[in-house]
Amino acid sequence: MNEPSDILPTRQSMGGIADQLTGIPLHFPADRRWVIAMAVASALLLLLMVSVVELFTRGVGIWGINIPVNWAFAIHNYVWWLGIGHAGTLISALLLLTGSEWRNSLNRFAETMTLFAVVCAGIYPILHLGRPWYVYWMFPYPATMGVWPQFRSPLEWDIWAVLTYLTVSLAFWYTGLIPDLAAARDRATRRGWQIFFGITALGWRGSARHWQRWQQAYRLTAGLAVPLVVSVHSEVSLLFAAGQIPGWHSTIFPPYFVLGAAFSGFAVVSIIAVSLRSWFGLGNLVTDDHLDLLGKVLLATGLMTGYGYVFEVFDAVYSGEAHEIQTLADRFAGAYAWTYWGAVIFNFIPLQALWWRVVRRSGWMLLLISASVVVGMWLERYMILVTSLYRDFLVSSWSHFTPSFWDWSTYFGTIGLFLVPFLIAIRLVPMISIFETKELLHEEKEEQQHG
Amino acid sequence: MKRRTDHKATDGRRVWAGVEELSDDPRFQVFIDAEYPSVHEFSKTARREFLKLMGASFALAGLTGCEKSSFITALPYVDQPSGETLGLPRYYATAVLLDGYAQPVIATAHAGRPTKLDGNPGHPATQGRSDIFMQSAVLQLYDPDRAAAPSRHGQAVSWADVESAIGTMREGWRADQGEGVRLLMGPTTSPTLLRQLDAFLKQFPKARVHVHSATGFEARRQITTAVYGQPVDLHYGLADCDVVVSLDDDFLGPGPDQVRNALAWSQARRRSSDRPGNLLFMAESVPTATGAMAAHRLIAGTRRMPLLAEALANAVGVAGAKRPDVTETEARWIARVVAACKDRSGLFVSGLSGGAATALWIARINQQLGNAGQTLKLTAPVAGPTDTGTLAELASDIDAERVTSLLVLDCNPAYSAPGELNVGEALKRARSSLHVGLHRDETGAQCEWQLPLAHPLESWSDARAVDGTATILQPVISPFYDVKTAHQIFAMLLGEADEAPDAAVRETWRTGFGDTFDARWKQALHDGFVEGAAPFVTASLASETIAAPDAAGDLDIVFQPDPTVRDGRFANIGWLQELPKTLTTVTWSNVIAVSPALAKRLAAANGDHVDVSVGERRLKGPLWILPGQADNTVALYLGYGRTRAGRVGDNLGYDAYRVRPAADPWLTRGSLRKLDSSEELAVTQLHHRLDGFDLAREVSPGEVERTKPEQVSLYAPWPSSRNAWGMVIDLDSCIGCNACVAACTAENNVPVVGADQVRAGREMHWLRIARYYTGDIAEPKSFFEPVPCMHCEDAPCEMGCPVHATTHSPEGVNQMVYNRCIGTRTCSSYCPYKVRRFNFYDYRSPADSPEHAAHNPDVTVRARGVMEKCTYCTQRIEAAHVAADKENRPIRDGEVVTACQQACPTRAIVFGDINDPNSEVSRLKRDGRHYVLLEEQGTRPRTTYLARWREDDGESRQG
Amino acid sequence: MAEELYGALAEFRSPEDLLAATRKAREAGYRDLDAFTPFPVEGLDHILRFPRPTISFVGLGGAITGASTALAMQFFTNYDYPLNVGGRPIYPISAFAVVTFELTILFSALAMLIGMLWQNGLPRLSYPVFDAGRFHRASKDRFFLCVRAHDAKFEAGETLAFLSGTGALSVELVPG
Amino acid sequence: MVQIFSPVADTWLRLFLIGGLSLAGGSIVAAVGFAHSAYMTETDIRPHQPVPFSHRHHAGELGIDCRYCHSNVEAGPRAGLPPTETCMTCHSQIWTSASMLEPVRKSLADNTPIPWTRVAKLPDYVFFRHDIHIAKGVGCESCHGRIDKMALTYRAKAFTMEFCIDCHRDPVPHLRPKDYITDMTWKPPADARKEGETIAAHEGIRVGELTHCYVCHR
Repeated sequence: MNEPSDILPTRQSMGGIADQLTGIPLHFPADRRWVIAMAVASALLLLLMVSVVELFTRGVGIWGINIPVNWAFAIHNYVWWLGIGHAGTLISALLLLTGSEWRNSLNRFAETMTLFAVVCAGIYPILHLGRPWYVYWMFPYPATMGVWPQFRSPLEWDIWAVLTYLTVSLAFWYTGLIPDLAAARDRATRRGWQIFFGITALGWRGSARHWQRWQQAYRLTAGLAVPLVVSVHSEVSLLFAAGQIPGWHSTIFPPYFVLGAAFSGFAVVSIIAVSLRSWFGLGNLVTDDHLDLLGKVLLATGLMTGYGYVFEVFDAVYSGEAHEIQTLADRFAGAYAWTYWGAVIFNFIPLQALWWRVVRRSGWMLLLISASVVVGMWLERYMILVTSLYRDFLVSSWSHFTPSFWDWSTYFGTIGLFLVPFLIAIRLVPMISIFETKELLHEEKEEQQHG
Repeated sequence: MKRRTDHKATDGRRVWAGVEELSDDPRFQVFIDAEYPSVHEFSKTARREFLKLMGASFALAGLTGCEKSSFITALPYVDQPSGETLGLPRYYATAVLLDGYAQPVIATAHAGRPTKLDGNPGHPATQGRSDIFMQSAVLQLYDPDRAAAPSRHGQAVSWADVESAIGTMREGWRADQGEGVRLLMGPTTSPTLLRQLDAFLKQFPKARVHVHSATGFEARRQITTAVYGQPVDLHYGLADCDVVVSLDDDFLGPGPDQVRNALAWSQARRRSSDRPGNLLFMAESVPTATGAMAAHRLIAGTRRMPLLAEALANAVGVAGAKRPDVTETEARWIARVVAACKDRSGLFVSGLSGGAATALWIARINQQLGNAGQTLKLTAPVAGPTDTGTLAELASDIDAERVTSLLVLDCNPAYSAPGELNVGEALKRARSSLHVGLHRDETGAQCEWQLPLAHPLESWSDARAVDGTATILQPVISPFYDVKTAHQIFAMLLGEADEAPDAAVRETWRTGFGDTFDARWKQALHDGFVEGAAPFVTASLASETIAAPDAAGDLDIVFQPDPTVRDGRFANIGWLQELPKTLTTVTWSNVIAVSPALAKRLAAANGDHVDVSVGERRLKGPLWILPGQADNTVALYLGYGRTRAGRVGDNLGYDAYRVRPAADPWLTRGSLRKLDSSEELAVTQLHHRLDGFDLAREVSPGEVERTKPEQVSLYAPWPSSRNAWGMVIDLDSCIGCNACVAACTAENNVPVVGADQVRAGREMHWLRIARYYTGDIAEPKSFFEPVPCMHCEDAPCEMGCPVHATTHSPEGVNQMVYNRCIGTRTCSSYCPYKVRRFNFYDYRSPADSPEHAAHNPDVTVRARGVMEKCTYCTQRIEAAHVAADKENRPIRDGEVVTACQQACPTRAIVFGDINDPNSEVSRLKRDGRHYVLLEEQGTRPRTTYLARWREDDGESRQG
Repeated sequence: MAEELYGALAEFRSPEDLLAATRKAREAGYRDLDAFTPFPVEGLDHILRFPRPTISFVGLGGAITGASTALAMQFFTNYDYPLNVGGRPIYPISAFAVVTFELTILFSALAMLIGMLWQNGLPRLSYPVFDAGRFHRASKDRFFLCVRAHDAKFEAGETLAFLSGTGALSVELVPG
Repeated sequence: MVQIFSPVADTWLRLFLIGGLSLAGGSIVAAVGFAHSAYMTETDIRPHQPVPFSHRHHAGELGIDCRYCHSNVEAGPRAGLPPTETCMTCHSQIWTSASMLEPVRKSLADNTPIPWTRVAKLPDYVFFRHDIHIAKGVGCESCHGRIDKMALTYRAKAFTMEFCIDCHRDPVPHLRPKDYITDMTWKPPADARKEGETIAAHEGIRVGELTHCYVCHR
């Protein structure tokens, strides 16, 4: 049957969107680029595996850590990855609740990004253990020892928070995906795809009753996800703030971490949005307006993060505590001042270009600025970890930290761990929410008709 | 201390008795074989093979962590020795040796293997205190690089071969009365050895004895001979002095006298609770522990010492002393000294580098002040032999081919002789040479024969402590190498029949003990010493003034024994290598120390290589900037650059002997040039400047507070047990000697991790001595602050652990459970004191290492990936609990003694029950100098400190 | 054949057409109605008189379960083996808050997802409407109204005719 | 037409889901159960011994006191296996030529220990002391079970931390009068707690302080 295109007031049709988006997994359009990307990502993943084998064979001594800097790359990258992950949930959940429908073009891959970023983050607390094979001791189970986990520990909170976050993110992602999987199932022609999408769609048939319950569940989960995001990264900040180490022991830490997390996360979302848009020709769905909005959000969260920097200085000076001031001075001018100033420069200097609309609407500019923010936030986490630990209270325990080869290899390896499943996911599931885009399109057309 | 005597009192078992009934018993060997297979195999199987496998002193092997099945074989005795209580240690009183002097010890032996040495509390000279060398001797015993069998030209031979070769030699010697026989030995205090030496010289009257010591035996003899007309030993009565003035004499520094001096000095120091009990003046060119403790430290080049001595003599009114030209600073210092000495007992002492000129002025001052015989006593030299030749003479004799047989007894001239003598080459030219020593070292390798010497802990011998009190050394373990004692070898030289290993010693003492020999012998073995110090003598001073050497010159080179490996003899002991050197915290290497100003002129930083040349001879080593060093002085430390010390001690640092002149072994001139290369030294503390923090506190006599507010907490207090353990460390007494660290290492199976790991910041010492300085870097004030776990009542670390691996005991001990630890390291991140240590790698040695015999079986050997830290020696606490609980009584004050406390030569560390208001630790917690480290953090530590006295001028204190 | 029928299916081009048709069907007395749409159509549930879904109560139940599980777990473990941890109280409510909060959310979210699927009878891979010839467009761009065969007023031919009359693009009978 | 699956597929899917969930849950339960099992705690093994020594015969039928052979039990941390000499005090008189006892005679003749297999072994990180338990009224039987009924010795109680800690938490009902320490047949009286409290008070047992970590680990 011919498409009744005359009755659609806008350029594109619902059917066109469905075909376009389900077509990405079903008839993958960018094979060569994907293979190259996958090869690079797999190489990185292999590097991670080698690093982990080395790590488990010899011990965490292969890293550059010591006493006092006994947390460095592992925790630093954990925080960094988890922070990146937060944007996905924030975009989906917060914007869904506030009815910001522009999110519809971004939420799916943002959520997918979240999942794999959280996985990357999640392996670090296990890797960094001296005896990772006993990680299950962190869970309460009736052991023959009769000993339980210690629930006053921020690390114990952390394992619950991250697992909850991973599970709820997965649930939320999947709930939103079900109708799209059904759409893909109905477009699929090959038996294999039909069975894959058929099972994963759980037999979704778009029944009005189902939609009604689904909507309630989806919105309520979103409502839960927002405080969850805030709580998770607040909790992560408590890993540091609960200790007494100067530079950590501050009440600004929870909001500072949450905003920093959102900031770095939105930067990664921007990177992915720009990349996927050019890769799969999704300019019709991820429009310049979307980039514009992303730029604004980035700018806003960036400025809020900047406030955290300012407040940290205020906090230290206001406290008048000699060790706090010493740590602050050390951040400004000590051995690791490059991390502090690097963080300030990468995070906030290019960011200022986003005050201009033309920059926000340029994919390339946004990509570069976002990359700068990602680097800047990485340096910030480095700064928070290392500058606080390497010189704490007692002068006699002051030391230094230099990352080793294995520090770097593990870190770059996790980028592979992120990219490989992400690249696979691109081929398996629709990367932009089909039904929500259609819904939006329909509403826009309504408005055009009536307005 | 009390712990020991209680054992004796309560179980009525034989303690401190000889092991001969065990060691000679084949069944004991069966037991050893079964319990400690490695020790057994070690002596019988190819040694080299498995030595290759193991990682040296790093290699303190572990208990197997996780067995697959718990059904393992158990081997009981065939016939259990009486008095053995399975699982409980036995204690033996004996001694180990330092520079020939006895260091009296109580050896703890678990199932026949010594694991820990502590000072002998009954001994008059050391009163149970120890130093790093005493603590580490037990590791030397298990050194896998020790010579295990006699060898000739490096080929293993049997003792029968040795015996027949010596027999042949003896025939030659008999023919010419020993013409051409030379004996080279280190100083010894052993009555038996000296007796045997006399007998030898009687048999072969033309044989000659030469003495070689790199640590000043000859210099001391020369100086006292010049000053007093005869060789004497000086004994300082520090306990009775109000003022001590030292010219370059590091009397609190490492050496045989350290424990005795430190004990007496600190005792005087604590005479009063509201002001320092004595006042210490120090003039020195290179910073030392004594200088760090001085109230008034004068930086003066070593060559100025005679001048200063004369100026002091002039100032106190010694006849004949002119008023030399001194600088304004020096004059001020002298004026302070004189003011302080007014109406008070002041003792003046001088070191070796000042030479006889200084010593004579100092002796005259002491005479003038009436110290002689009071706070300064003389004895005939405790160490012998007397009437000996020097090493230089021996070298020239060899050159002149006057030496046919050379016997080197327990010294290492090929390494530690001044380089210009070229002793190594000379040794090769001797027709037949015989080296007797623990190792086949540099000298042993050059000699025809190498005869392995038994370690003091496996020997029957005797020796005297610095005060002359003799100790009969008894073996604590039967030798597990094919070794003999010096006495057995001497018996061979004397042509005596091979007798029991204790025969020679018994014979010596049979004369001394007379009729009551059996009883007194038993008593001596039990007590660990024979009552009776060396008698005091008097001597008149030389009347002629000794000319001081020329004071002019640009760059002085000063030689000092290394603070931890001394003359190099201890180079293969991992524990000592890893001890941070007293002022620099450098490990695993020596440094070339210069003043900040000199370093600035050279544009050199720590670790930069410099070239030191003395005459034609030169060496290359890493530079270290030592705040407070005299500008024109370069300090070289002996003991490194060894090539045949063993796997631990080889090829570390530079060899200072290479440039050491034979004529002036302590002070010479030279030049310094910066090289382009540098190295990263393994340092445990990177920053020493206190930067305005009040971490190591000072308090003026007027400032002491009597009452302190209780540390508050927001949390409701947890109920305490009957005992609440706490510790107080007196910064005013701590001389930074590291004895506590060494004792802790030995007691708690602390692993040695090696230079690379130290460089990475991963040293494992549970207790570190923080070194701080304040003030001008050129003229700093130094502090030592031991920092063990604080055992905080509101411990941040415990809160961080997700698996309950570190918790609090009702007695207030911050507990660390290794087997529960998963290694999140949160505890260390949260610890404000950074006292926790982490096993980043598996620091345990392979299971087949013989050194695991040195392990304390009451302490877990930690595996990879777990955190560890000071436990307040919980194994000792729990042992005391069991002992007390079995008797249904509370633990007595002083019944639990931590290893660090037990070792401390100044009694700066006090541990005990703070619930008992009468305990010593409670008393000190009420002291006016008491303070809490980082009190504002609210952690409520159980380990607290007594501030150091801030000392004003003598005048102002009097006013 | 008739008794094995699932219902009659009518295809519409837009949500508005579907809403109009549904309204007509209600007015015509059909009660057992369902619609299949590519996205949730606003107002449809109102016209179809669906009761308010109870997912929120399921979520609340999950939340309460989660919170009490977390609290019970933390209280019990500290009761079972009370240890002095850094001088802190044995039952530090503030320290328990984090895990309690996380489990509240975890249980609630999972309960809602499972509850939603359960109430919707999912997963249900094989379902009669999938047999309809044009049903694949229900997930693309067409809006379907279904009159179930169980409806009292259902009569195959008549119902099909009625649905055609509401402006459906196509109508068909779906076998049961 | 998008009917991909037949109705049977739903049955399979449900079975699969239920199966998967039960498998996951079941394996956790099984793992915990396995850790407590006799296999893991090694209470089901009578290890092979060089001499088939029967505690039932010696301790039960002959009534030899535990301390006759395990003589170190009151003095030190370890109870100690008897030296060969102890065996031979009797067996030089009786059963002098029994082939079963050949290893014992050989041990004495060759002066080599008898390689017994340890039955009651704690991990290395547990610092257990026999003497204090004996001194405070814990009977042999409390941990080692009815040794007097064992022909071949086995581990009667699972030596898990739970086992130790249960008694350390509340030692009172497990205490017995001094005279009955080695008595295998001693049964706690009806008012075990009251009796125990008397003993605990008399022995000064630090009830409530026995569960902190350094009591056993260090």
